[in-house]
Amino acid sequence: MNFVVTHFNYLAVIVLMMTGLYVLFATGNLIKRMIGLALFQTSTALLYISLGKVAGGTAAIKIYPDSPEAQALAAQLDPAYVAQFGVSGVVYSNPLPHVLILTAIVVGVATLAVGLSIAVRIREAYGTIEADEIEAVRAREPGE
Amino acid sequence: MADATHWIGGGLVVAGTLLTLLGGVGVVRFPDVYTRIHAASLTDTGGATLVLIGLGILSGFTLETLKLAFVWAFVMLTTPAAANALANAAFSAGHKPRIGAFQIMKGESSEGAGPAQRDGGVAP
Amino acid sequence: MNAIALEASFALNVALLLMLVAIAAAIAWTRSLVAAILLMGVYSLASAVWLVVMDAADVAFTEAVVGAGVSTVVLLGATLLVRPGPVRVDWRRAIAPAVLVVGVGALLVLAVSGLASFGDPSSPANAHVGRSYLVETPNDIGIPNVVTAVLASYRGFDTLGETVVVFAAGIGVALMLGFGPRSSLPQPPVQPGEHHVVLRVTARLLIPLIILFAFYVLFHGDLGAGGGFQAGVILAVAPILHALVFGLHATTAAIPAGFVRGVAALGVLVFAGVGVVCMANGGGFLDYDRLFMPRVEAMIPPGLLGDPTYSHNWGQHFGILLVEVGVLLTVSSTMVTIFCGFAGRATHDVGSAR
Amino acid sequence: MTLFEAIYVTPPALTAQAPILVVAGPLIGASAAALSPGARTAWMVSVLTAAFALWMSVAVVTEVAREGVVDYALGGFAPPLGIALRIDALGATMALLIASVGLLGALYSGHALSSEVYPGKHGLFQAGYLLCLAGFLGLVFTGDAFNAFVFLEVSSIGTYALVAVGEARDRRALPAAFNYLIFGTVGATFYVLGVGFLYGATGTLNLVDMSVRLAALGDNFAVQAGLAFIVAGLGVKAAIFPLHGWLPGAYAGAPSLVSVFLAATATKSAIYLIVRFVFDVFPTGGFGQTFLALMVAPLAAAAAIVCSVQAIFEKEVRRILAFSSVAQVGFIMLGISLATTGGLSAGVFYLVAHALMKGALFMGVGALAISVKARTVEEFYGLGREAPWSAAAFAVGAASLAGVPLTMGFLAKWSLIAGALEAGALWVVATLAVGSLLTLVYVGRLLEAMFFRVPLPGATRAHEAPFGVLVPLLVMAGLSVWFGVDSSLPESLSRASATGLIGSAR
Repeated sequence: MNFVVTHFNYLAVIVLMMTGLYVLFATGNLIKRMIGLALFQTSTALLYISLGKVAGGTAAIKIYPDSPEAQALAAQLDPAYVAQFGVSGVVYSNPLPHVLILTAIVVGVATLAVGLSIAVRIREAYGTIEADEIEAVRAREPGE
Repeated sequence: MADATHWIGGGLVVAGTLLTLLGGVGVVRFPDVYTRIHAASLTDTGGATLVLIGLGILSGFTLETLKLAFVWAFVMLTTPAAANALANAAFSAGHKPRIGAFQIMKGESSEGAGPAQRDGGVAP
Repeated sequence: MNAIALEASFALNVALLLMLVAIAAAIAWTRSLVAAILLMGVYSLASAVWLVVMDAADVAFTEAVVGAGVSTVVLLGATLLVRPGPVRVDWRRAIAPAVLVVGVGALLVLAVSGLASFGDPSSPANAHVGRSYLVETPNDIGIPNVVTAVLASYRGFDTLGETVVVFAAGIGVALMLGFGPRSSLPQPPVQPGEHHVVLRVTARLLIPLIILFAFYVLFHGDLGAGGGFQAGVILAVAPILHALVFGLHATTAAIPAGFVRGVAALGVLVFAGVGVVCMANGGGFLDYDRLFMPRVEAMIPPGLLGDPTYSHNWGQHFGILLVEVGVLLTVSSTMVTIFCGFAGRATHDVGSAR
Repeated sequence: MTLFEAIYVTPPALTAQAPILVVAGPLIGASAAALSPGARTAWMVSVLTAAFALWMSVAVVTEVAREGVVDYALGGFAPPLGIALRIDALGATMALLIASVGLLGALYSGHALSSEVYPGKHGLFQAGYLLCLAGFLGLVFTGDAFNAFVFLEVSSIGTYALVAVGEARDRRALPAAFNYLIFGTVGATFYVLGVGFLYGATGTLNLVDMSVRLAALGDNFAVQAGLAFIVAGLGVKAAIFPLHGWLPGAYAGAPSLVSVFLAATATKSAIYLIVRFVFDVFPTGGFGQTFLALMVAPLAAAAAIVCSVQAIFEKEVRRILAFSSVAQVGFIMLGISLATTGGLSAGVFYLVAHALMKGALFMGVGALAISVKARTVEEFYGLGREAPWSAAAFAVGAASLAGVPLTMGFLAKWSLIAGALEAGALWVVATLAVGSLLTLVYVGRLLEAMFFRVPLPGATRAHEAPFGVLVPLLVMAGLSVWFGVDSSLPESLSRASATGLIGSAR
């Protein structure tokens, strides 16, 4: 198959990440920068999740193999495929990237909160949240 | 039988989604804050109700149905309250309605605009 | 390769990703800060839907709670405090970042060309450790939700670190912004929210329900999507709603700064304490199999949790539960700290009628 | 290592758990500090916790000296499934360094903090400090790529806030902290991206397992780009040349305790992680070392020259020291990128030496600034006579930085040049020579200002720093001299680190 189809998720996620990075660097507004940073981090998470998807899989929550739910899932798939990649009759997606991304999302919001609290203090100390205006104020201070 | 529930449930979900979409169009197209709030909140509760009933039919009568009922109760409780709070905030911020019977009021209460635009807020 | 369902889910995946790209472009495009923040919330919700399609139910839950909830609130709060004008756009500023982004993007495209195709069950990522967790969890841990098992037990140390990150963020915000209303701010003359009858009644109804739901999410984490982190954020919504409707003064009178900070520290102590207890019983740090001494473990009735299929490994069950409680305590009190930090900086009480 | 065994007898039950206690101890201590009611209690919690971490680090070092590598499986799960700590000689050296600086910093904070941080915030500040300590220690001990990210963020989020607290003295700390946060988070996210690619290619996060699978995998774009992202991301944290923009502002604006701790540990632990990936995870002589030699080494050389020149033209003392740090990171990376036993061990030795001297220098600046709010070089005129002990300790650190014989800095430069000659890299020798000459210029300017100038008219007279500040300062400066005379301990540790990473063959 063609690269763009088999790797479509990765390519789309790259576009998202780079949009975030662009927003981060192209603006001087501190809050918009934090938005760009959040976008960048969230999109990085999507890369991990794409890595962990298994075709025909389901969420990694144990299903009894003889339950109707498991049978409905297995009915859509080739029995040989289930036998090879399933765990006791059910194909699951990979749980590890999910765990990592849970941690990464939490780290992201922690960074966001600290960054914004610093931005608020900057507004109180300098009267602006535009990077170039802060720079101008700093340039007028002694010792620079 | 299974086919019938499939079609009825699916149809309700699609109808609810379309209703919500209509609400989205209303938010963009309506002239002032109050009508927009109206569009958003009415279609939100109505659309969500249809979608949830549809999902309930699709899932059959199980524990899921109870959970959906809880979700519905929550939506019915919060969306109108949020709309009320939003309208209240818009009114205290001095937004005036543009259409309907309020146009008469608009002429009367020019001094009653309240703390108009006191702190700019985040209003559009 | 298999049936129509696969292709249908792939089409949904593509549609949602394109939607995300469109939202991201709009975020980059818009000059209004508030619009960008709200679009960021929409982005989070849309990505939560995408995450469900990707079978990441737990992550979707967290993303909806954090990305669309906490992040949006914190961003809006900060925006309210700094009162910025529209974001200025300077084309000269945009050239260097654009070049950088194109360069990094090209490197990334090169990098993904070395990865296995999307959804491949035999790719290294899916075939090695990830699969081992699925196979081993019923024996090692004995709970249905493998994500919770990996999160709280196999990689419990990561989760301890995550809890500490949240704690650190709480410390950071408290260092920067303090907690609650500044003492210089006068008590509002009218009890705020006095005339918001609808809001007050709804809030009174909702706050107990929110707390109940938080505990449901906490205890349900073993069985389905949920866990300490999501529950913590939901629990924090209760005092935040209280502050929004009844005023920050009323809330900080009910839960003072010292109490909230203490609970945050207590959460970390509970988590690390479980690890230390396991150590004291002769195991390694966070080795829940040693949480109880064998004598104690023998006394637990096998049908305690109802389903006797999962009645082995009491140490793992209770270890995970205690650890999740620790996460809940730290996360909820940190979220309250963050909210009160931002809200306390406002020049008027957030709850007062506007 | 018999020295330690003679001094300490650690109970065997504790020794077995020492690796995790090094990390978990400060985490628990941080919660206790946040709970403690007064500034005094918080300080005592901080000192006790840091002392405990140092005690346990020493236990780990003795264990590593005996066993070679110490493994500790967390949660009782075997490594590829569970997270494992893995401490080799380099990790143990780093832990010893970080814990020692941590303890000295905690002692120092007793008096130094009160002039820079509002008293009501001391409890939170000490909690943040201990979290940073725990983060750096966890970073050097963990054997798991993603766990390293978590600890990187534990330390970083603490640091951002601690730097910003410096606004009480100088409001420029705020934009500096914000900058640091942006750059640091982008760096950490790049690291996560890189780890994601390595995970996608190998299916594991455990570093040992990863190295086995990478060796079997051969060259692959995902793996190579993954390493590039990891090095670039960590390069931001390590302040490798074009990515160092956040550092001068952050070091200049932060409270002096934070400057001390950051200068001595933050960039160093990021360098540690780069070394871990390039030499341990990636196959020996493979892409990792090529990447280091072709991409990082030229940048490091540029840093050694350019940033030294910037330091010469800088007016503020703290910023001079900060630019000097970037230049010295260049020296360290040059040694490491030689990829020989000699070069690597010289790099590690230099790293330890630089941590100790920069620690002493920033502590000295902080001690002098307690009585006078001196910031620029002119405001430092004549302080040598008014506060002789602090100034002497500062001078020792400066001498070590310049590479005066009988200091650790001299031995560090010497072994670096010897390593470069041994590897036949003459351009490295030339860069080192030029860089050292430039270092002499700005160090000379600082010392001249302090000892051979009269105070500016109208300047307030300085006083000697209080006893509680002087002791850790003098100990820190004394270590630079002690190891300059008897370098057997750092020498053996850095040699063991290098041989542990690439074997003694080359």
